[in-house]
Amino acid sequence: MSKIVFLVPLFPLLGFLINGLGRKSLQKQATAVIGSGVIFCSFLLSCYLFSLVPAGDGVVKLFDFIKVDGFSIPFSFQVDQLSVLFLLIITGIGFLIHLYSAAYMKEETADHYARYFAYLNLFVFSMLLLVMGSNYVIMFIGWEGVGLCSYLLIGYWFKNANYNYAAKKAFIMNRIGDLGFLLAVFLILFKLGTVEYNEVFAGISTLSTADITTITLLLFVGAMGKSAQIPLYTWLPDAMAGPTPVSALIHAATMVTAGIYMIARSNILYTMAPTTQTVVAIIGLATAIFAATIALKQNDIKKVLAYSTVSQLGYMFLGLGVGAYTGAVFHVMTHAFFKALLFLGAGSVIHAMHHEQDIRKMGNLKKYMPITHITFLLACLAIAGIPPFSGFFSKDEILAAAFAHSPIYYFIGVGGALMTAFYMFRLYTLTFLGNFRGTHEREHHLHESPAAMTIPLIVLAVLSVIGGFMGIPAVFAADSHWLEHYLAPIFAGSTALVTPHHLSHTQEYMMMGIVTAFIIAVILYAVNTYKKGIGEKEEAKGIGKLLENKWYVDELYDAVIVSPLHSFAGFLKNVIEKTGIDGVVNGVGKFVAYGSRQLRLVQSGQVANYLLIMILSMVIFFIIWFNDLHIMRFINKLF
Amino acid sequence: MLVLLLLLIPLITGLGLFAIKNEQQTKTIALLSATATTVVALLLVFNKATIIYDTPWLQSLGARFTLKADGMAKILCLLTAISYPLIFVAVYQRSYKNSASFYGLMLLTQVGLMGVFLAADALLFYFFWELALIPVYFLCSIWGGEKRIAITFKFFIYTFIGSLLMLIGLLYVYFQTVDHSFAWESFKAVSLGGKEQAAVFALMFIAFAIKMPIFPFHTWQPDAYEQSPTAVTMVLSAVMVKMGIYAILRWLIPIVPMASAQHAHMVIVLSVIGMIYASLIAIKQDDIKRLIAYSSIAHIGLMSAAMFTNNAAATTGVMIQMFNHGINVLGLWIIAEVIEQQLGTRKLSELGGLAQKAPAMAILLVILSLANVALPLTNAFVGEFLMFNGLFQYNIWIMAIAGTSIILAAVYTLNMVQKVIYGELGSASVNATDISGHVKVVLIAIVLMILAFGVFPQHLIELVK
Amino acid sequence: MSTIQILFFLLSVLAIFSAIMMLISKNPVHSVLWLITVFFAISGHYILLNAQFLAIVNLIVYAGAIMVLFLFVIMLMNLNADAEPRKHQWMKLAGVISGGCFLMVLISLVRQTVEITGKTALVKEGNIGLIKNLGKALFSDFVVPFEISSVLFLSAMVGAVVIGKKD
Amino acid sequence: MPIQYYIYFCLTLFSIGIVGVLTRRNAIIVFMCIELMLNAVNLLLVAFSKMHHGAALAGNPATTAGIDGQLFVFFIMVVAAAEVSVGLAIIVMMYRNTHSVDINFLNRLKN
Amino acid sequence: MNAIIFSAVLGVLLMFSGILFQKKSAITATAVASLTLLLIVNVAETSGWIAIAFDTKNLLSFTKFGLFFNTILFAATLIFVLLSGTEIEKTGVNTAEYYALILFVLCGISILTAFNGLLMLFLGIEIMSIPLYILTGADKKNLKSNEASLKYFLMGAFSTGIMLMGIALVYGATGSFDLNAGANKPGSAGLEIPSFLKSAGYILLFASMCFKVSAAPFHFWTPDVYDGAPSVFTSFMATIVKAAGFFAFIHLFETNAAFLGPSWKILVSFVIVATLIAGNITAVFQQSIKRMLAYSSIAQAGFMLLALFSNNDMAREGIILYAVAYCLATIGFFAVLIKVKDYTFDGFNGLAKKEPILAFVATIFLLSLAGIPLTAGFFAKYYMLASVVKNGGALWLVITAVLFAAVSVYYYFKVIQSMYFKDGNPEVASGSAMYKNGLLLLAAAIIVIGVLPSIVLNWFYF
Repeated sequence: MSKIVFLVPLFPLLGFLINGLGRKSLQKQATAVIGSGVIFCSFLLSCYLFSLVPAGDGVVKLFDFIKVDGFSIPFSFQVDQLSVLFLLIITGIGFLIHLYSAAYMKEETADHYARYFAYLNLFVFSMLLLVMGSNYVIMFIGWEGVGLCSYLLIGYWFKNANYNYAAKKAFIMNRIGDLGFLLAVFLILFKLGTVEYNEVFAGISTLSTADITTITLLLFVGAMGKSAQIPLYTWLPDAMAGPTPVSALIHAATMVTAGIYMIARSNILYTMAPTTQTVVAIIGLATAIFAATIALKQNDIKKVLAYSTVSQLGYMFLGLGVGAYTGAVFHVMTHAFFKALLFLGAGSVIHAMHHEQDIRKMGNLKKYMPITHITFLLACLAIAGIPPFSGFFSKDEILAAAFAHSPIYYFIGVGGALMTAFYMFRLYTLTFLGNFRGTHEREHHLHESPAAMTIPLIVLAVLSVIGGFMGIPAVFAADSHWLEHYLAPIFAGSTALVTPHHLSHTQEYMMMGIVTAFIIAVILYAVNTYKKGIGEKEEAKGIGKLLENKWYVDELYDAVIVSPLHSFAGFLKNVIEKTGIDGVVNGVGKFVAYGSRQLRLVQSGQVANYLLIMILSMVIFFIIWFNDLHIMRFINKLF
Repeated sequence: MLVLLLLLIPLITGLGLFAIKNEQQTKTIALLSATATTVVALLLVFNKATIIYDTPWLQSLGARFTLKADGMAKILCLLTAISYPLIFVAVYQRSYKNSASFYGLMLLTQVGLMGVFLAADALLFYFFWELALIPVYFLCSIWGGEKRIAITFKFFIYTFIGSLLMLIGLLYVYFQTVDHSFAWESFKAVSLGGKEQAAVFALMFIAFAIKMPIFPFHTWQPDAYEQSPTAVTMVLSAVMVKMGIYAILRWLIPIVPMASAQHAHMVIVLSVIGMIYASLIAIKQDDIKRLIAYSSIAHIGLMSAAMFTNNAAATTGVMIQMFNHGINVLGLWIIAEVIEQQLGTRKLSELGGLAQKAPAMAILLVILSLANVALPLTNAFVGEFLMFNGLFQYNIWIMAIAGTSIILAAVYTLNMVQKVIYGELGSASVNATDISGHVKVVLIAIVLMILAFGVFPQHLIELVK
Repeated sequence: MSTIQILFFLLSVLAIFSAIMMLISKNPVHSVLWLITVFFAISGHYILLNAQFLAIVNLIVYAGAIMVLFLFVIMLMNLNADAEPRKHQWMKLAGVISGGCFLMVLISLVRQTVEITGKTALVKEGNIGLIKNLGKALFSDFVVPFEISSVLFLSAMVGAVVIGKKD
Repeated sequence: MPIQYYIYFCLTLFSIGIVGVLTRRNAIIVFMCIELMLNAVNLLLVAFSKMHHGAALAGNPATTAGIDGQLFVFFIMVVAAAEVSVGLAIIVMMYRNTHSVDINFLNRLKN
Repeated sequence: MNAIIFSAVLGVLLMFSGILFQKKSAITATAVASLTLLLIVNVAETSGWIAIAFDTKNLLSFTKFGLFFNTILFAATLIFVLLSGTEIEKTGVNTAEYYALILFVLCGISILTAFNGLLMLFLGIEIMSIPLYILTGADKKNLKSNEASLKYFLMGAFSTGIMLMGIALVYGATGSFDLNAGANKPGSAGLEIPSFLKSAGYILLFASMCFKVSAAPFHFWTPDVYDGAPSVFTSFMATIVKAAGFFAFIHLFETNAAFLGPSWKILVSFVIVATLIAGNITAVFQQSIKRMLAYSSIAQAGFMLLALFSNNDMAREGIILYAVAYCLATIGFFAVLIKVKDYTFDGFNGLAKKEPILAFVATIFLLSLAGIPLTAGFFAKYYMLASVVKNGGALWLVITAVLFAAVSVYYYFKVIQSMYFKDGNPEVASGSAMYKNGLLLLAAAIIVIGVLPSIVLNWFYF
């Protein structure tokens, strides 16, 4: 196993290099084949690793990355259940999205096409480093690397200044989180002298609770940035500026779940820091609700999905916060399926609509795009949590755990789920049902997407439907939760620490039933309301306007942080630097020049004046000589 | 003998160049000399042992001509050696009037720089310290920008004051040595009292602080970088500012350890203020050269803070970061030079959209910028990681504040990237073409180094150990 | 009060009075004459101190040669009429005050000097001022400076010629 | 005579010379004042010479102690004479060119 | 003794050479020959080959230090004549007399490097000064030269008066003119109490010596005189004469500084700081390079005074080195300056283009004056600073000196800026090849000394 582990990230890296360096000479076809092929290779390898894992030895060291007095950080990979699971998600979904992109990006010129695939490959590489790294530093490398690729891909259409702005915003907000991550790494390094997972988790008992809490909180700050949690979530909706497959891969399926992976990986730390867990749960829950409310009033197809992603990520954090690590990972997986599907579906729609993303101008697309329609619907059902679609199982697991923790979590979570169902079906209805509300010319061009795009849709749809069966709750069949068993070694430390308290089966059935009923009601209501479409000019009022403008959070950040920072920087540049420090420096020079002009007047040319000064200075000499002791005392005092 | 070659090759060619009239010949000879020096430096680096060259010089003064190439000296010599051919190739197409003098002075500067890094004798060190400065004064004043004379003058006098104060400090220590010798070992063996250490520290630190520069002694730097011919700016910012850092590591902390520890807090706080301060100002810069200058101040601030944490790993970080920062900033200056040469402006507001016109440059700029923000797997990451780690162990809050600079670095660097290469074409970039072949070669070499030392930093770490 | 004392004070008062007169007389010729008076008074002092040689030399060299030279020059320039415009009053005042300060400081210094209290200058007696003794010393112990002063004279002579002659 | 008297007297003369140098404008008068200063010094030297001689005489009747003081006066006179010749030559040269000996007009060179 | 005798005799000889030779260049050649001879006999005495022995009755004592100093100053004079001989010829009609006067000055200098008592000090200074009054006024038609001469003379004579008063007071206190005479009498508490009279005398002597070396606040004559005097003689005065003055100053106070008590250090540091301020700060604003050099010579004096302050072995070595460095650089720079018609900074604009060699050597000289390493000036300043640091304490004085050294860089480099960085068409008389080669050699010498100062000092120690 150790021999081939490094091949997994190597393939995407090769793809990146070939596509990146050869972008001038490669044909589009070749680019696509290479780009997707390398990911497929990685996928196959991942599958192979998957089969090896239960027997494998875990950590594979490649070389010493940093080795200095005091600590050493190897460049090594850790292959265990958790990472292999993520490997599969990343390479699997990654491959599908690459395939999809091959068709979606057809309109680009060859070199930009190659650039796109290069970036995408680089992203997969970084993501693989993130999940495969055996210590926090390697994870951090991937962590920053995916941020970079996200930046590059959001700003892929670099001519558009807004896209660049969005890309920059994403990178900078991520960096804020990264700082937290870095601080946590330093604290771990400081306290334990190592950043290797195994050693850190083994040495955890030597740490005080305060330390663990600090470490976990700081790590969570990193997760906030990467996984778009309050307050660092605003970049993710803006990140929709990138090509849609990118949104599917990076901003739905993989990168944004890095925070969940990280916490799941460090589960033992979090379990030992209940305070942090509470914080994680509350922030997750708040994000889930908050983003869901915004999604209710969005009219951009991708923005809705983006807020939905933020909201779903919030659920995952809720799961982590209440100790349902498996549930969270489970939700990561199912969410990867259906959210990727939704994005790809949206991409298909956008492709057909010639880059029109406003859902108010769509409608009745099911007539023109049957495959997209069906798959999209399945995904909507999955995310809404209708049994037996995958989303039901994962969300239910989280909510159940939340209920066990505190019913308030549960009820708020359910409220979010209802909102999810509402805005998803609002989106679905406005897009696929009703009448077409765009121009005729556009209607004329509507078409189903090519096979390269629909095949991934279909595959993902299948996964979205059946993916949930990986984790059938105990209430349906005892010991049928395959995922829990599979991941048990990873979370063993945590499960040992907490006493699980299960709900009674009746209670669980009841909850499931009631919630499902509510969701179905909400769906019907949404479909009914929006069948007619909504007017473009319709002026929202009150809370609606607030939601439409995303609670004015961007404006708030701008007013509270960005603008003051800029004016402060301007103040530093123009006042402190120029007139302050440089003024002092130049002032010394000016003072000398001034002194020179004044002092040369003493040189009056008059002999009598000269002699007068000489005589007076001699008198002064005598006076000094008389009082030398006093003067010495004075000088000694001075120095 | 090998170390002596590092000085002799540039010295002889540098002096010889003044006699040559033909511009093409000048360039070729300069480039050959720089390459030869690089080869020697590489030989030196691959030689694991500490190499010493020692010959009597001023015996009555207790000064000897002692050169010592240990790890830290080697890495900086390597930086000096490598940066020269890169610079020469990068400005190969540019025609400087009186090019023989230009290249001659450049090579003489190299002698000074090498000498500073190699000298193991305080007086010799001081000599080279000044020797590195004088040619730069002429280079900037003759070939610089519009306001060159006044600006360079300010720079010169500022650093000159510093170096004279340093001389006093060195003298002071010299008279306390047991054997009245300027040798580094004798200096190190001196044990001064608390008050004396404080005095020596103050005297020498100011010199180094001005050179590096540390806030608030930095105001000469953006002006000087802006006004100097870019080839000189590259030397200044890639290599010369390292003199200050190197000097602190070699000549300040070991000699007055007590005072260094006592004042560490002040220095670190100053440095951190400087980091944030320079980063914030960089955000507001519209001139690409000034932006890089302020960014450099911020990076140097981190190094100076890390040096004083009294943490072995952080010191290692500083050493390799000196090298890496030199390489990175060199690349950025080359890009700035290309832009200014080609488009006649350095204003970010007039640029834009160069990714369409000059894709190769755009890619290289992005990579260099990433190195500038110390993204992992670029060379700068390792150094910054080690330095931040040291700072963290020194004081978590200071580190947290200093850490915001990595956010701010992202802000101004990406600002620059965005305004230069992305967006619609700017008023000045309409006529842009992509970078020419040899500049590309240079930049690719730099990028390869960035990546190589980013992925395998351990080689550098081994070197400085 | 002995004769010598009386003589001392007489001469001193004369010298100081003449000096002040030299200072304040407007006519340069008068100044020269007053200065000659001072020199005479000083020569008187020399005689009191039994420094006969110096007394004579002072008269010959100073009062005779040098002051005559001055007089010549003044007359040559026709400065006998008061050609001197008034100096700024404050400058005069400053001059007097600073001169006074200088005097005060030095006198206060001398007053505090312990080692000369009670010391007297030998008056009338002592024959070192006699030409015989001086000559002996001059040509034995002080022959080097004596010879060297010839260089001084030579250079002064050359200088005066170089400066004075018309090109 | 008590030596203090001589000292005071000479210092007074010296200071009068100084005051003259400071207050007069005529270069020749200024020069004369300098001569006055020199004379004051001369007298002081002779007085000191006699003082030291007197002190030494008590122990050794044949002593020539103090003779150096008088010889010094002799050399001062030599120098003064030389100075006068040069100085007057310079003043005359000046007068030839400017028809003035007023030192207040000596201000072409200043600042 | 060799030097004194030969300089006097050769001076007389040169005086007559004016009658013998019609061509001025022949006179210059004679002067060069005389100076060479002088140099040789002095070296001969130093090394003990031929020395005219003469019982000076302890009035003069010829130390190695003093003789070596003589050698330096004679050599500097030789270089000065070689470089600027043609300019001396141009100054007036009395070329032979000028050379004679220069040799008489050297005679005075030889006395000053050997004096053992106040009498010889006085004579030496007068022999040195009186010819200078003449040389200053050598340009008889030039009103500035006249004015400078008269000012110099009046103030010089005045300072002589002050010095004599000082000597008289010292004599009164000690009964002797010997430098080391009159040890202090122990007071009642067994401590030595300073003699007030002697102290007053030495303070006056100090003031008058300050005047001679143009230390503030007795420096006022310097700018005016240096500015007004013919440039070639300014060069001579500012270098060789001043160095000799310093030697005398240091020699005078070598043993007599102690009894002035703590006030001595205060006085000297007061004078040093005042000199540094007056010289450096005032120089900054000058428009004329010649006048700037006058102020800069004051500033350099401030640095040399550090030797007086520290008064140790290092200071003595340093003053030698300083004399060498300062003389060479200043003589060299004046040799260039004389060739340029316009003495203002603007008059130097573009010199590097027109006369690259002149500009280059001038740069070296200026760098040396500014004390930049690799030039002799650096080690000169280095020794001064080191001598003070060696004594311990007084770091503040060193720091002050250093800060003012930085100020000095400002005005020296302004000249370099004019020559190299500004465009213009300066009127400059092109010198002969010998002249240029001489300058190049001089510049080379400065750099060699800058790298290996031991060359100079080893001669001193043999």
